Amino acid sequence: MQKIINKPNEVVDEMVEGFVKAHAGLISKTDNPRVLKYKAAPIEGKVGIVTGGGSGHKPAFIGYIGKNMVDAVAVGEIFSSPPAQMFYDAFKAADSGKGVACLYGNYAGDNMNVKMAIEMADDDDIAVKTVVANDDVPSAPGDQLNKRRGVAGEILMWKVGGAKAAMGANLDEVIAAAQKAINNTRSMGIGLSPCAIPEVGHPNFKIEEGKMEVGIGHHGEPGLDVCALETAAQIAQRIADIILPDLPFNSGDDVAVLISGLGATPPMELYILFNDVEKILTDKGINIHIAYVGNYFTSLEMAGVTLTLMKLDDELKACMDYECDCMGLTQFGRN
Amino acid sequence: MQKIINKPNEVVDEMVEGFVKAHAGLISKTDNPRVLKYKAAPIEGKVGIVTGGGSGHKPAFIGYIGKNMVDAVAVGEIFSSPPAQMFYDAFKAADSGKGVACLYGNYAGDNMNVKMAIEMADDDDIAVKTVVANDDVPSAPGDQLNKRRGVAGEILMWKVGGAKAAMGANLDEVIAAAQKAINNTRSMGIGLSPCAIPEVGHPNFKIEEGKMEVGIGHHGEPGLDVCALETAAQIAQRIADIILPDLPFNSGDDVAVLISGLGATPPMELYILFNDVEKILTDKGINIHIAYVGNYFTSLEMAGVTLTLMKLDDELKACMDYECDCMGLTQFGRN
Amino acid sequence: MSAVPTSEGKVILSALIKAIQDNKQYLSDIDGLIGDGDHGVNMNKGFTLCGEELGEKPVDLSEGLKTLYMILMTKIGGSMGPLYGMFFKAMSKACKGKETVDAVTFGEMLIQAKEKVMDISGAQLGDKTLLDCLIPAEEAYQSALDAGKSFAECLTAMSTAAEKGRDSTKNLIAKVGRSSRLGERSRGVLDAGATSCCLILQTFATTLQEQMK
Amino acid sequence: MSAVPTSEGKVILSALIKAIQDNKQYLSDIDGLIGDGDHGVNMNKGFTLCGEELGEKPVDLSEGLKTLYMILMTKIGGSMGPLYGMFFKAMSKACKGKETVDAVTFGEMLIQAKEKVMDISGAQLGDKTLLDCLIPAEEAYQSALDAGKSFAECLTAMSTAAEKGRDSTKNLIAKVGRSSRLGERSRGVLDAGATSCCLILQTFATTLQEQMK
Ligand SMILES: Nc1ncnc2c1ncn2[C@@H]1O[C@H](COP(=O)(O)OP(=O)(O)O)[C@@H](O)[C@H]1O
Ligand SMILES: Nc1ncnc2c1ncn2[C@@H]1O[C@H](COP(=O)(O)OP(=O)(O)O)[C@@H](O)[C@H]1O
Ligand SMILES: [Mg+2]
Ligand SMILES: [Mg+2]
Ligand SMILES: [Mg+2]
Ligand SMILES: [Mg+2]
Repeated sequence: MQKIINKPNEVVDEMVEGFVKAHAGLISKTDNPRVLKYKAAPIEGKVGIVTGGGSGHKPAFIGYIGKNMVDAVAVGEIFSSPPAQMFYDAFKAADSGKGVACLYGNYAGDNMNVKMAIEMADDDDIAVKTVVANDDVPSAPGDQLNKRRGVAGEILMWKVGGAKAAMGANLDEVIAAAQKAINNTRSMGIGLSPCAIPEVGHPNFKIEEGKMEVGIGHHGEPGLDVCALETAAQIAQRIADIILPDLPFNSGDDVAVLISGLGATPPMELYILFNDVEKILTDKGINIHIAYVGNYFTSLEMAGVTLTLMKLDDELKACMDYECDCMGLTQFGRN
Repeated sequence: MQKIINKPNEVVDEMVEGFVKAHAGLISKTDNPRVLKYKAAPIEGKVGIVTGGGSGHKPAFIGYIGKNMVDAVAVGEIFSSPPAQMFYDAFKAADSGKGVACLYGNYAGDNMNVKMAIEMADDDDIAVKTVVANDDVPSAPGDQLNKRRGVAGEILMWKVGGAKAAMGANLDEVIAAAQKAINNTRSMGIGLSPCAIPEVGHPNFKIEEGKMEVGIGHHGEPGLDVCALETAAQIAQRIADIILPDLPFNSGDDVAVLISGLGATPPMELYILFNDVEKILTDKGINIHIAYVGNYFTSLEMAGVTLTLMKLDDELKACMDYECDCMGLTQFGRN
Repeated sequence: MSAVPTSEGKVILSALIKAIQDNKQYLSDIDGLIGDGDHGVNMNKGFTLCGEELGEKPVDLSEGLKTLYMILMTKIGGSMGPLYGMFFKAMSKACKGKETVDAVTFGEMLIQAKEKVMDISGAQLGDKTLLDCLIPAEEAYQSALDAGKSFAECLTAMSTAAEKGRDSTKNLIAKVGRSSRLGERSRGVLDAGATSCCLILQTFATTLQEQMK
Repeated sequence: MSAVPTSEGKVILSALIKAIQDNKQYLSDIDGLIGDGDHGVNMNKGFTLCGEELGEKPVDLSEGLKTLYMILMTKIGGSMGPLYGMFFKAMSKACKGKETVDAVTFGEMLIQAKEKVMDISGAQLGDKTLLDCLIPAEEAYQSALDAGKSFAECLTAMSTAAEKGRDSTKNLIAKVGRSSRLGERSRGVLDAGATSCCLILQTFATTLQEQMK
């Protein structure tokens, strides 16, 4: 395990410490050492945006704390959901009285902890509503959408929810927009090499040289298939064949494209893949409104990639084009 | 070699193609397929900023093309300097008549090709002046500064040069600021695992499990030492002990800190290292004015890190705080 | 004596904490075969924190269980925090205000625990989780109680069923959690959560039985 | 005959191109031992592009060398583009406007090439680069010329020295380029650039000598 760390059981604490110091102008600590918030949060009159989850996905989750994005994040151990208390404390850190939209991914632990946190918040009169991201197509068939995991599509959900809240929408409107965002989002990942949780010390699954795991999850959850490593063009086609019909995405649609590396795959390869994805979309008459290519939602040092598409209407476009400022995604407003 | 590519000898062309498509609002092609420019370049009345170098360092170099940063880039093959003609074409793409600051790194190939390109430009009355980054401390002793390689410090040089040009400075002023930036910058890298050039197909050097290469270059150039892998705190101390006395950085100094992963090292580890670096600097009374932690200058999928410090005066601070917008580094103005 | 005073809560909590601490390595080893090898570490962290919080002084059973579930719910993330958090929260509530724990009260504690855990877990019997231990154990206890057995006999019935339930996981394919990655290959190994659940239920049984003597 | 008409440039360029193409694999293999194994690929790319550009028609020597250096400088990056670009640019300039290449002209071509390459390279004799072939080869040619030898004899002297220079790199430690990474371990293997340089100089020698017959 070739890692730059100190004590394996303190990686999350030290990362959080370093993160807060590096982004002191943007991020504040809270009374709970595992809850970070946007410096300006809670923002008077604005619905609070909260998320949380296991660590090891940088920039997710704390990298999306910032202006017009997420207000507070509950930070779990590596690949392990944060306790209910942390979600609850994140709600408190984000709530200005207008309520909190908790936008998180569909994992058993997170579902349980958020559920409990909402019960805790109920006693405090904090209105919390949730949207649960389930964009990962290969994780369950189309008739069991509620079993699908959330992956990189969560970022687009935060972007939309964060922008909507910043525009002054109320809690129900923010929830509706974020739900619409994820309902229109489909993702799929390919794994090329595994990753090791520092405390465990070695990868707890394997991908052989010359193979790839099709439909892998963000913690190495098994995919649809393990097959021979393909070219970028073949991978693009394979993913497109699965996610395009699933929504479906049709000729004339405007989309946001997000290609996220899983950690160790260099951006060069992501752009090569994007080049092939763009050709497929253009061929089908699907128009790319905005594109993100980079390491946006990773799995420690796993090699591989997630492709995410979101179909846009005018509301979603306005949200995607909205200015935001956070470590993981800073953009000037577009129009 | 677990890579998402098509033909190994076309990776650079396909990456460039994908990059231009993904950032169509920011980046334009030029007549030379290996020269990309900021969409708005050449900007009337502004000194042009040009750089270039081998590929495989994403976001460097093309990721720093953008507003108030680099105007045009010459794109070489993987780890191989672009031909003179490309630098020359980049000069033409960036020059608005106010001259061009060519800010690049100290490598034999780049030196030779830039030198030849300047001769070519001379016939065209394009005034080109250069600053050659040499921030990599371990690559040569302090009495042979001109032999030191340029590494991640190049980004700070572009940031300063780009901001200065955007503020309206003339060519000599831009060159002076960029030169001051690099004169006040020191870097050092640690390698934990090698990388493979796609056309070669296998890594052409090795770092054994449990070892690290101290002072490694951005193409795997040999360092000072190969030793047992240390903790983040020890690595921070080891680098600090070498780069702090070299400038030297002293108590009371304001600095910019840049920690860049080399590709496969997850941001979590970069923040852990930053946490340790911050402690050392704070102990010494050195004040961090601005910090960048992420994959800013990589070496394909190498694991490892570069630590860069730049000592700031008021002019450099103003440049670092200046707004900029490019794929590798988007920031709102700070004050 | 067929009831245990709730004022003796400390005895039970100390026994639970010790049982987890003693089996930390064993639970992690089981998890290591088809999971990520940290189940003992996760459980030990929560139970040991609880031990530190409780200190040396006596504690009411309901209060002691509350300390445990509060720590699980506030400090232990993942699935164990909420699952065992709910388990002990339900138990704590079901014996709150009682002078003693008798056969009916403990039956109430068990059924509440089972229901709350099922409610939050979402897993089904047969998915190779702690439910494969908890559900049959609770049912065996209720059957014995309905059949007019003594408190001690009910506990023994629960213990036997818990063990059988735990062992039944060996031949199951994991449907939830990390081990589900392995599909068919997850067969042949005990489930870590079912093992810790059996340990906890058996510790309740023996400790209550001893205090009844 | 002790001079070669420059109008016959095509013969020399074709020979150079063929020499590189024939040795593509060999040059890459040498580079593979202590470098990244692409020297043959890099050289072949430039020389083959030049062959395509020149096509079938005859060409003046200076013009032909210009085509070659323009391609090296515009299409071939890294170090080879500028180093051999400068080499052939200097050669092209030194025979520009001449009717024939005689011993003195070729001496001038060689010395200009050496100086331009040294100027841009920054490497020193003994650094295990193409300079370790080029410098002694040029010096041997000049000595032979100063000693009043014939053009053909001067070329033979150059050839012999080029080969000796190339072979001398075997025992050197690389000081520049990728192989310098290996330090002491770079010893024992020929330098790829010195090998291609020797090939180029010997191809000049034999082709000129043949045309003189
Ligand atoms: N949704 C669930 N419902 C019930 N039990 C579960 C669920 N998810 C996981 N488990 C239990 O969790 C155990 C593993 O716990 P542990 O190793 O502590 O957590 P993790 O899998 O996060 O490392 C499994 O053996 C299984 O019994
Ligand atoms: N600065 C330099 N001066 C002279 N020759 C050099 C220099 N740098 C490299 N070389 C030559 O380049 C050769 C390798 O060329 P090549 O393999 O084509 O390039 P690369 O090293 O970029 O892969 C070496 O054998 C050496 O002779
Ligand atoms: Mg775990
Ligand atoms: Mg586990
Ligand atoms: Mg090369
Ligand atoms: Mg080479």
